[in-house]
Amino acid sequence: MTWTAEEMMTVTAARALTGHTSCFVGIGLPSTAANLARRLHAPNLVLIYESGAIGAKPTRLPLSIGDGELALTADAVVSVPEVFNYWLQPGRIDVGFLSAAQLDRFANLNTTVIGDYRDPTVRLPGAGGAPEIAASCREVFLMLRHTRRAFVEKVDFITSVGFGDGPGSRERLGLRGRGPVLVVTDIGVLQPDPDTRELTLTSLHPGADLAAARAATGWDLAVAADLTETPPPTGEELDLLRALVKGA
Amino acid sequence: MTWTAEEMMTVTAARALTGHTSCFVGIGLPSTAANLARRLHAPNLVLIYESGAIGAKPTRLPLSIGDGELALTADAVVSVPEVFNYWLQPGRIDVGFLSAAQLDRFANLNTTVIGDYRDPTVRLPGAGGAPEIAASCREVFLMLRHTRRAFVEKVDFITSVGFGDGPGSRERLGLRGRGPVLVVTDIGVLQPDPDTRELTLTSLHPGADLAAARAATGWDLAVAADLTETPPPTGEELDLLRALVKGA
Amino acid sequence: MAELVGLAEGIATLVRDGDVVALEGFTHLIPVRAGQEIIRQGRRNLTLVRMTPDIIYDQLIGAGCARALVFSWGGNPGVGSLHRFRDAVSNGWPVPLEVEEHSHAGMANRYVAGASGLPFAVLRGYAGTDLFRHTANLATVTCPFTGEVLTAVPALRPDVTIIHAQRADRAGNVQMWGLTGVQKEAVLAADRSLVTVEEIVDALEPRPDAVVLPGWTVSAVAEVPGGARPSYAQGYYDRDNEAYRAWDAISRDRDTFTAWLEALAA
Amino acid sequence: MAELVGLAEGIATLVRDGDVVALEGFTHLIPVRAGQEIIRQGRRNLTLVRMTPDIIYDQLIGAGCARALVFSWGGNPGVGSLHRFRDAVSNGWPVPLEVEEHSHAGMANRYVAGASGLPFAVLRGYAGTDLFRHTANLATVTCPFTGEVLTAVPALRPDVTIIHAQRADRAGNVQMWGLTGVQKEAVLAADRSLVTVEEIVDALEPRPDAVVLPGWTVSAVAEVPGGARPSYAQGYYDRDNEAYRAWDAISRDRDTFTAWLEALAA
Repeated sequence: MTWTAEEMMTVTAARALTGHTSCFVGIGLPSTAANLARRLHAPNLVLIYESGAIGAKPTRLPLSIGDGELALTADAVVSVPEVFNYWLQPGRIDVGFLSAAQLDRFANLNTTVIGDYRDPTVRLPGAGGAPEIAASCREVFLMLRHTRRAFVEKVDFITSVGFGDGPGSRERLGLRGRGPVLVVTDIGVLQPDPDTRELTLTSLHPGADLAAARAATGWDLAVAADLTETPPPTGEELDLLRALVKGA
Repeated sequence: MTWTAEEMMTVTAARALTGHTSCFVGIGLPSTAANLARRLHAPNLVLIYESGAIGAKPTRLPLSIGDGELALTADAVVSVPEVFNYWLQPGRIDVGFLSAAQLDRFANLNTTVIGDYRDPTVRLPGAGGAPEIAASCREVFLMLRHTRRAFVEKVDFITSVGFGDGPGSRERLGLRGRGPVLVVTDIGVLQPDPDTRELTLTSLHPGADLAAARAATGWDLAVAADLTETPPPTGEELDLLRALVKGA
Repeated sequence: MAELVGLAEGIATLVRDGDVVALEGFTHLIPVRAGQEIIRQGRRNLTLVRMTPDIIYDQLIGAGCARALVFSWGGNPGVGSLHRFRDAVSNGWPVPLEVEEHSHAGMANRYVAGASGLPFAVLRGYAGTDLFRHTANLATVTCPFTGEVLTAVPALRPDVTIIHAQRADRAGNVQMWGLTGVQKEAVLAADRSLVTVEEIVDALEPRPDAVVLPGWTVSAVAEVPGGARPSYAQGYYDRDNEAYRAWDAISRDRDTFTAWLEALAA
Repeated sequence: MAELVGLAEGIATLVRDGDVVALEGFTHLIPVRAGQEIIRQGRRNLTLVRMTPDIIYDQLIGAGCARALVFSWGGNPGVGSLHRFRDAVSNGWPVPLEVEEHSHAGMANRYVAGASGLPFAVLRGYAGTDLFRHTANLATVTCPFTGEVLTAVPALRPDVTIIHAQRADRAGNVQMWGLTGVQKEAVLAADRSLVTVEEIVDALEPRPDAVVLPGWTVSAVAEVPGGARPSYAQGYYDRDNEAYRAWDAISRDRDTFTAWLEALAA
C-alpha cells in the first residue's frame, strides 16, 4: 500500500486528536485532519472555525471557512468578535492548528513576510488568527512541509510566538496556553524538549531517514534518544481520508 | 372632561416624542407615554428596552421589561451587554426616560438611598441603567411627582448626573448627551435654563397654580418669564391612553 | 460535557458555602426554583451576584444564605421594594448583608470581561456619580491613544452561575430564546454552571432569536418544568403578576416571611 | 432611516475620495459588486479596511483606488497570494500602498470599540510578536485592579462601511443569516453605511441565526442580486471556486489585469 506525504501528515495529525477535545481549525490540512479524526476515533471532537461556527459537523470538507455547511451543522453560530473574545481568548479551546512559511527551533512562526518588512522578498498573507491561537489555545499543533526554507535558524518576522527564546518566554509574555506541543511534517514528528523547549525530532515517517531530516532543517536538529518510526497509515485511515478529500 | 394627574403627565410626555425618535424606555409612565405617542402622532417611534428589545412594537403595555411581547414585536433582539455597549453608550438613542426619588435644581438624580449610604433611612432600588442613560442618550426626559420630598436642595446620593453643579459640568465629566431637557411633573413642566442650567418652570398644567409649584419645590424655584399653561389632554389622547392602560 | 442531574443533586454538587453565586435572567427566565433549592439546602455565606435582584434574591437574603450582594438594581418589578433586602441592609436581619452596587452597564461589562478572560472592562459610565465614592470595585483607565479617561470595572468570575433556559438536549446543549439578557456571559464567566430547563428534548431545532450554549461549556443541566415561575419562560408561560404582588405582603413582615420559609422547607 | 437606492447612486453619494472605507464579510456575504462599483466610479486615495482582503480588494488595489490598507489576513482563500496586493506593496504599482496590519482578534476588537463608542479596546493579543515593532496603532494598557499588562488597539471608525446581506424590507431593515462575521460591528462603527442585498421583501420573517440591522442604523440599501458572487450568500448561492482560481491567472500579470479592468469599466 502506498500513500502521499500529505496523507501521512494528515493521518498523523488526526491520530493526535482524541476524546471531547475542542479544536480551532483553519482550512486545508488541519481541517482535513480534524474531520478525519471525527470519522475515525474522535466522533465527539468539537470543531471551531474562526468564522463563527462552534461545534461544526460538516458532512464534507468545507471549501473555505465561510462555507455555509459550517453554519448549518454547528451547535452555535456566533460573531467573529465573539469567537475571539468569548471562545479563544479565555483558553476554552484545547487545540489550535497552525502552519507557517517559516519556523525556528523554538517554534516561533512567520506568516507575514520573507525578507525585510518594508521591502519584502515575499509578502505573505499576514497574521490572521494565528497570534492569538498560538497564545491562547491550551495546545498548538503545527503542520508544514519539512524544508530548509521553512525550518530556519531565525524567522524573518515573528507573527506568532512558540517558545520565544526558550524556557520562561511564554510565562514572561503572559501567554497562557502551553504552546506548540506537536509539529507534523512530511518527514516526521517534532516535539519540544521538556527542559530546553527546543523542537526535537521524536519520530520519522516510514521511508524517511534521519539524514534527510537534518538536511531539511536550518539548524542543528536535536533528535530524541528514543527516536521512533511513525506507524504507517492503516487501510481504514487511508480509505476514509481519500473519501473525505474526494467528497470535497 | 376630567383627567388624573398621572394622565396629564403621560400625555404631556407623549407629546414631546415625535418623528423617528429612538427612545430608551423603562416600565411605568415612560413606557405608557412612549406607547401612547406611537398610537397618536409618532407611529415610527423606535422603542428600545434595556432587556434587549430594539424597535419593540408592543400591542399592549408590557408588564415588565422581560415581557415576551417586547421580544416578539422587536426589529431586533440583542443581549443586555449589547444594549448598553453598542446601542446606548455610543449615543445612538435620542431620548432616555428617567425618574427618581430625589432630584435637585440641576436635575441630578437619586435612586439609591435616602439618608446616609451606610445607614439609610430608605434603601432604594439603586442605579440600574440610569447613570449611563443620563450620560449617553442625546436627551433625557424626567417624569416624577412634584413634592418637597422629591424636589430637594441637595440629593442624598448622586445616582445619575443631570447638570452636575451647573454649566460646564457635563463637559468636564465627558458626558456626551445633552442631559435632561424636560421634566414633567403632576404640576407642570420644567426645563433647564440655557445659561444657568437650573431647572425652570416653563408651564403649569390646567388647574395647577404657581404657589403650589413653589411650595412643592425644596429650593427657590425659577419661573420662566413666559410661563404658559399646558394644553389640556384632548379627548383622543385620553381615550387612547385609557384604552392602552385598560388593555395592560 | 454537561451532566444531566436532578435539581437537588445539581445544587448539592455545584453550590458550596461561601461561594460567589450568580443567578441571572433579566426579568425573563429567572432561575427561581434553583434559588429556592439553595435555601432548602441551607447554604450560607454566599456572595450573591445578580444585575436585578428581585423576589428570589429577597428570599435567599431573608433565609440568611447571603453575606454579600453584588447588584445594579434591586426591587420587586412593578410592585415596589424588596423588604427582606431592606431589612438585611438596615437591620442586619437575619444576618448582616454587605452591598456592592454598580450600574447595569457596569455589571454587564463585568460579566463580559469574565467571559472574555480579561481582568477588567472599559466603559463610559459612573462618571460624576456617588457610586465612585461608595463602590470599591471601580477605577479609571486612560486611553493610550487619545488620553481620554474612562471607567474600568473588574471582571466578574462567579464560582457558579445558575440560569434557566427553555430546552436542552441529552448531550446537555442548552437552547434559550427571547430576551436572553446576560446569561451567556454569566455562564461563560463562571467556574461551574447549572442550567435548569423547561424540558429535555431529543434534538434542538434551530429557531429565531435563540442562544445555544454547547454542552461542554456547562457543568450540569436539570429538567425543572416551571423552574422560572413566577417569572416568564417565553413559549411556556407568562409572568404571574399576582405572585409578585403577594410577595410584597409575605415579605413585609418577619413572621409572615418566616412562616413562608418554613412552608418552603417542609 | 435607510434610503433605498441603486448601487451606482449609493456608491456615488456615500463613498468619497480619501475616505476610510470598510467592506466586510468574513468569506461569506462579501460585497463584491459594491467594490467593483467603487472601481467603476474611479475613487482614489481610499484607506481600505478589511479583516480578510481577498480578490475584491486585490481588484480595488490593482485599480489604484487605495493609498492604504488596514487588514489582518490578505490572500486568495484556498488558492494562494493576492498578486495585485503584492505588486503594490513590493513595487508601488499602480500606486504605492501603505500597510497597517493586525491580527484578526485585534481587528475584530477595533470594530467592537468603534461600535461601542469607545476610543480603544483591550485584548490578550500580539504579545511577543513583531507586529508591535511595525504596527504603529498598538499600545499596552495596565489593569487598574490586577496590574496585568494587556494590549490596547484603537477603535476603527470607517467613514463608510459596506456589507452585503440576504434581505431588507422596504423600511431598510436589513436581515442577514449564517456566518455574519463582524458586519454588525463594522456598520455600527461607521459614519455612513451601504448595504447591498439579494432581495428587498415586504416583510422580514424571523429565522434562525439571523442578525437584523434596523433601518435607522443604515444610510442606504441597494438591491443587488448576486452582489456577493463569487463568494457565498447562504440560501442564495454557493462559492464559485473556479472564479477564485481564475483570478490567480488574471491578476498575476499587469497586462491581463489591465485588460480585465478595461472590461469591467466597459
